[in-house]
Amino acid sequence: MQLSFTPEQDAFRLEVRQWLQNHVPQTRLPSFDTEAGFALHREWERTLAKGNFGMVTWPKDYGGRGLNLIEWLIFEEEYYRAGAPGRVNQNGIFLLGPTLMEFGTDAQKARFLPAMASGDEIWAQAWSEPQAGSDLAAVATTAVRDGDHYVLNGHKIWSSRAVFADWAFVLVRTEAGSQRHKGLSLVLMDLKIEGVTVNPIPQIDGEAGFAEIFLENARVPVANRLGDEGQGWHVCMATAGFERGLMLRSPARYQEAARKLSALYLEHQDRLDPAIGRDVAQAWMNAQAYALSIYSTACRLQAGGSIGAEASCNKIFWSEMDIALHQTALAILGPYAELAEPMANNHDWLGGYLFSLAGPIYAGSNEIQRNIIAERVLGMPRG
Amino acid sequence: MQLSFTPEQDAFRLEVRQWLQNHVPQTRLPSFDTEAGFALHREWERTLAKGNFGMVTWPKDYGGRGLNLIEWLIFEEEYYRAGAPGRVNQNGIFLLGPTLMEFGTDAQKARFLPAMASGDEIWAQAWSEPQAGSDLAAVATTAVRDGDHYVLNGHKIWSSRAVFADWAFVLVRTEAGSQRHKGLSLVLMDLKIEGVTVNPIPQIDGEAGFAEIFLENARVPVANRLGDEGQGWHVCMATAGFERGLMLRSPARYQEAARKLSALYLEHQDRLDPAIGRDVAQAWMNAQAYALSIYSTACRLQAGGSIGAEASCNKIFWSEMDIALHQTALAILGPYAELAEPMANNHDWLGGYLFSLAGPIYAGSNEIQRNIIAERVLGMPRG
Amino acid sequence: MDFAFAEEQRAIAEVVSSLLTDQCTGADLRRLMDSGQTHDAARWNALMELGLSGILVPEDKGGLGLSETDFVLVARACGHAALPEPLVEQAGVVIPLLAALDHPRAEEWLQKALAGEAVIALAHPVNPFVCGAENADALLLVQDGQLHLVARNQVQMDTHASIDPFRRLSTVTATLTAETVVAEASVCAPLLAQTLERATVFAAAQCLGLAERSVELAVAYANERTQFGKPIGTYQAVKHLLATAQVKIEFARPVIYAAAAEIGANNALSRARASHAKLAAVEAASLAARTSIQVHGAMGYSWEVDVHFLLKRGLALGGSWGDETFHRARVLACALSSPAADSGFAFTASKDTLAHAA
Amino acid sequence: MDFAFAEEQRAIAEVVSSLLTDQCTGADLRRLMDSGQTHDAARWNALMELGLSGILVPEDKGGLGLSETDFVLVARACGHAALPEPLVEQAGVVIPLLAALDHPRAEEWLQKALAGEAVIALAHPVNPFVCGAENADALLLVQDGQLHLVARNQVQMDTHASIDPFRRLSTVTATLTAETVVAEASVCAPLLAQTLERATVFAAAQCLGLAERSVELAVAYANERTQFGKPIGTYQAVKHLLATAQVKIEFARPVIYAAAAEIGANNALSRARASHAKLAAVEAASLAARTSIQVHGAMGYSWEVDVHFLLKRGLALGGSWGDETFHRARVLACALSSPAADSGFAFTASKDTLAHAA
Repeated sequence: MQLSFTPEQDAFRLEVRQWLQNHVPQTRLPSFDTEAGFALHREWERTLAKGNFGMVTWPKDYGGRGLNLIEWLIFEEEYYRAGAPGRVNQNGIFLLGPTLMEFGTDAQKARFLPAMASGDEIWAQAWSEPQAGSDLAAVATTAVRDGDHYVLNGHKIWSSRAVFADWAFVLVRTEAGSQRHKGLSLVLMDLKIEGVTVNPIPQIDGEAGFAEIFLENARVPVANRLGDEGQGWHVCMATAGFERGLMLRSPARYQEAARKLSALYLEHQDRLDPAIGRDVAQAWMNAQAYALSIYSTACRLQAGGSIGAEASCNKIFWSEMDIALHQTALAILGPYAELAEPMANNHDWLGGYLFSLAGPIYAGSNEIQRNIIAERVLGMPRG
Repeated sequence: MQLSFTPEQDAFRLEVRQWLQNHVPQTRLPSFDTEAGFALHREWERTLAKGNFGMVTWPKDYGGRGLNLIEWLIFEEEYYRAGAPGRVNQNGIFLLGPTLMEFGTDAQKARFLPAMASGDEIWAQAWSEPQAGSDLAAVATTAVRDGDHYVLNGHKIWSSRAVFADWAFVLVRTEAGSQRHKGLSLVLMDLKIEGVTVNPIPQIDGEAGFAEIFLENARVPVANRLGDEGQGWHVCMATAGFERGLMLRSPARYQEAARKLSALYLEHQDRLDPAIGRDVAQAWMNAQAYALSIYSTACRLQAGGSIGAEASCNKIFWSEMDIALHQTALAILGPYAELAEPMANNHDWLGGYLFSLAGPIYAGSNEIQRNIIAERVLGMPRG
Repeated sequence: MDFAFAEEQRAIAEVVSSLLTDQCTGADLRRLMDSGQTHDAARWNALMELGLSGILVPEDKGGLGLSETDFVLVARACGHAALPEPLVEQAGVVIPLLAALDHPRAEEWLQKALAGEAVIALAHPVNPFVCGAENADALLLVQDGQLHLVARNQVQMDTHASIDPFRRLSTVTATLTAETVVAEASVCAPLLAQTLERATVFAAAQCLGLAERSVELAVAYANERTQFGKPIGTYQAVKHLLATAQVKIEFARPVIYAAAAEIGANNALSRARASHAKLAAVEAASLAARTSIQVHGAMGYSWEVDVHFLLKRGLALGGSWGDETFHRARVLACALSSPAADSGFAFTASKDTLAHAA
Repeated sequence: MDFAFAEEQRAIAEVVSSLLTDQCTGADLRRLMDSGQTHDAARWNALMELGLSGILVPEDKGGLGLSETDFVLVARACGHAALPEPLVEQAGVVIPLLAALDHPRAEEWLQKALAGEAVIALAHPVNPFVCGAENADALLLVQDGQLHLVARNQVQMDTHASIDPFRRLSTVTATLTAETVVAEASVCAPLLAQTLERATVFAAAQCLGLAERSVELAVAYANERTQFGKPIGTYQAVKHLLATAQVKIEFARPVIYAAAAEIGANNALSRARASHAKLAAVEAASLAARTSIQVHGAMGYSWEVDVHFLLKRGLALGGSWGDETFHRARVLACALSSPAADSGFAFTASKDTLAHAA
């Protein structure tokens, strides 16, 4: 056990820090769930790509930096410390990129990965349907073969980024009459083609982070199928593994939030119930514990281990920590908490709180995660 | 809505207060789960009976005072305020007494109620079995008719007070081969007869609050059956209604505990994390809320209402409040918390904590109570 | 000792509740939100026609001369509907304050307010912002301890959006003179204190309504929505989440009702009770809304269901009329004030009893 | 950066764990409890024969010269078994302190302790009681900042029972003179501080073992026990209770390991880490034990199952070596110390990096 960074790791940190100091926009960008904000975030993705800081975890062959996990954690720490913009490209970086590398043909990789890396094509996820939420195997959208194309019909919902994105990866039923996990395929679809209608769904914060997508005879080339026909469930689960596992939620965001919470508390301490100090200390501990756990897992993975059901523990922990941390911030703000726009110089605690409320729901609800922990970590019987 | 006491109620409070001032033992009695403590608590029951303060909620016809619910709450407030001993007769007062009055024959009432009221016969409950805990309908103890007697065979467990008690009310299967709720009967059994073996089960606090009872051809007169043959489940559920409802847990004990917690906090405040003040305030609020809720229910019942599934809310609330309150006390005591005997003048917070841990388990586990709330209060479907 | 509401008290709330069930549906709220307005004139007029504006005003001042207990169920009904218009603030908070002022200008505005012809906003010192100042016809402002009453056109305001689409938060400035005074400091202070108690209890009652509605919406959804082949309401995890929220509600409710009934006592216990009511109700509303969002899944995080209105109103009320710090301090002070005395009881026995026993 | 234990580190713990699986079963604990004793001589001798008493003692003083990271898994194993004998206190806390003293009498007792021939108890100022003083052969006492070492027969003690059947708590008095001094104040203070850090981390590690064992017992019971015709472990409510406890455990574990590895840094972050480790581990142990009791039903509330040993040990360790107030204050101080700097990170980058970037 050796809990310090190597000189090379320190040097990399310094490189990241200095590049970010020179490039991070001076003012906070508008939300990427607005049209203007989306364009500005796309620009930021292009800036990152030019500095080769866009897809840092991708292999060098695909235009990434090939960072190992510890280096990625260092990158993330510096990224959040610098207050850099959120990643509108997140679906590409963490979900579709790795999936393409694993399941894509050479032609698909050549066609899609460079534009994904450069920020020229931003990707949406289109899996859920009104009757297929937690129960994803209930997908009903059909893709019927017609020559070199699939003809898609159906109704996708809760599609993140889809309002302004260019492409989507869509889970469809390619085998007519197939049941549950069987007969599904994953296809890559241009969102601008005929037969595709994207309607924003206003979120709790008033922004259009989600969309529903209506597919009416939308024609997608068979060449855009990712993986074998009928293997869609398998490909999705691999992707979900990336999503639910280490990748989606880096610890740096929570450490940065806990640091800001400490600062907020210090600023208002005089007029506050001292009991709130306990919540601030707890937020600091939670962020530290999460970071240590992720560093620990990263070391294990680098040594050849694999991530299993304990990822469900991560999901529960960060989602609950995130809500508690923001509740503490709102308690500190008291009557100022309800302001739709934060007061001068303040972090957007309210927006963060509303965002945190989605945590227990998405990427596998916390109820499902608790079942997974009980059954796969603790070895309890299925119900 | 009129939240103050009548002059008659105030006068009754004064009468209780003065009687208790003159009669409550000066020193704390040893636990009634020890032999010596049991005897002393039985003496206290006799003292109460002499002052006609034993079975205050029983009708006057049965030797009680016929107090209405509000008067009972006043009595309880004074009782806890005076630091009077715990009621070793609790099974009789709240469970078997009311059940006897509802289901007993005149002969049974005449035989059992006076001795119960006087403290001369202390009662135990003998329902659970090793394979019938939360699932009480799985009772396997048999009672086979032989002339004027039932012959009992089986193994009862978690029988409270049974180690030193005189009599038990026992749930048995009187119909051979009957299933689940059917074919059960409730019988009143002398614990000193042949064929009855009572073994204490040490509790977490080291005392023998529970016993297991082995029945080997124990002969109980048919005349001691309570209710009709095969009606045992019905009688039990009525009894459980008393137990789970308003009766078992008077608010006064929590208000007294919260008051003592405030005093403990004041005593140690200087060296404590001020955040503990929040827990003290919460304990005070919980005790108040519980009392207000019980007063509210009592008023509704007196106006002819009935208590329903909301009793499950009470059970969850008091059991969780009790644990939290005692955890706060232990946090205040810090390194002194583990002392088996409390320091001079201190309340036995540790004993109270251990006792509180049984709260979520007995009288219907909190898991079962949550199902009841969801299904019967909120109208959600059965699983 | 009687903890029940009278038939008439329930009837008054039922009238309001019926009106809101008709005229304050989720669709109504969404239409108002889309319009960018915070108030609906038709609904406000309908509410005013119920004649409740003077419910807490003495009869000799033109009111109904009723008490807080008569209004608390109305406030709960307004919370249940997430009503945008300021019925609770006007009838429950500002109008009773106006009625307590002994000044001709106050009397003049009181009559307008009672008639539903004017809305008056109050800049209470406990709140850093005035809610609804934009829509007000006149404002009550405090300066150097004195209470001033000024018409809307005499004030400047800086207005911010709230996360609640039906609230606007203003900081208000005005040139205040001896002419604008309606109460001297010695009169003003106790009136503002009394007003704070009422506002606290009625905010709590609204939060109770919010919490109850959140659970109702979640239960309706859980009983209907199927996943893995059965309604999600059959899963124990979903049941237990909602049961836990329901327990919070059940143990906030009697505290709120007692706080309303005891408000006149104006002592440390009644103030602690009001604070307790608000803390418990805000917590119940927050937990119920979050639970409801969780039970609704992604749907709950969208504007498609009404829960977000409830969440936001609860959040706004949580910080208004004293935040957690403010109210917890009042509770702790009471809990620690005299733990050796009878203060541990829910209700104080009469002084005579205590005197006898001492 | 490497967060893994070395093969040998796991092997050492495995040896202890195997021995305890054999010789420290629930039946063994119950037998010892019934005897009224707190220590079992045969088990203690067997543990001493493993040769771990000097694990943290430098080689030139006769020890193994290993570090806290080499011992933390042993402490966890001792917690897992609820071991009555003071292996953690001796090898992890007192013997390293003795070894750091530069005094012939300390050296003499050190050699006895290393050989398993003596047990030394420490009256650390953070603890109001000395645990295990009755069974000690000598005691380390602090007076006026100086550290004294006295034989058992030179002290008077007043001993209290603990809720943990294997602990006795003593207050100790002795006539201390210049002859009994083994460290002057200037030397003593930093050594006591260092000892506190070790004791804190190893108490946390024991609590981790307690928590893990509590969950194991509950899972085994839930998978076997049937109610309403199926194992209670199939019920979602039971699963979720245990999953919640498991999450607490998973996020205490790396903190404890990091605290052991960083102990040598002896700075505000390492001290906050040790405090965090203890707070998190005590909370995990408490929740896991309570959950396990609840899953066991009435059985869990009896002495029939081993959970009560785990609950009581966790309760005792929670108040030892600094209680919640003590450790939370250290965490909060660190969290608030310099929130604008790099303190938010889990690990501090080297000073050079920071200097460059500044």
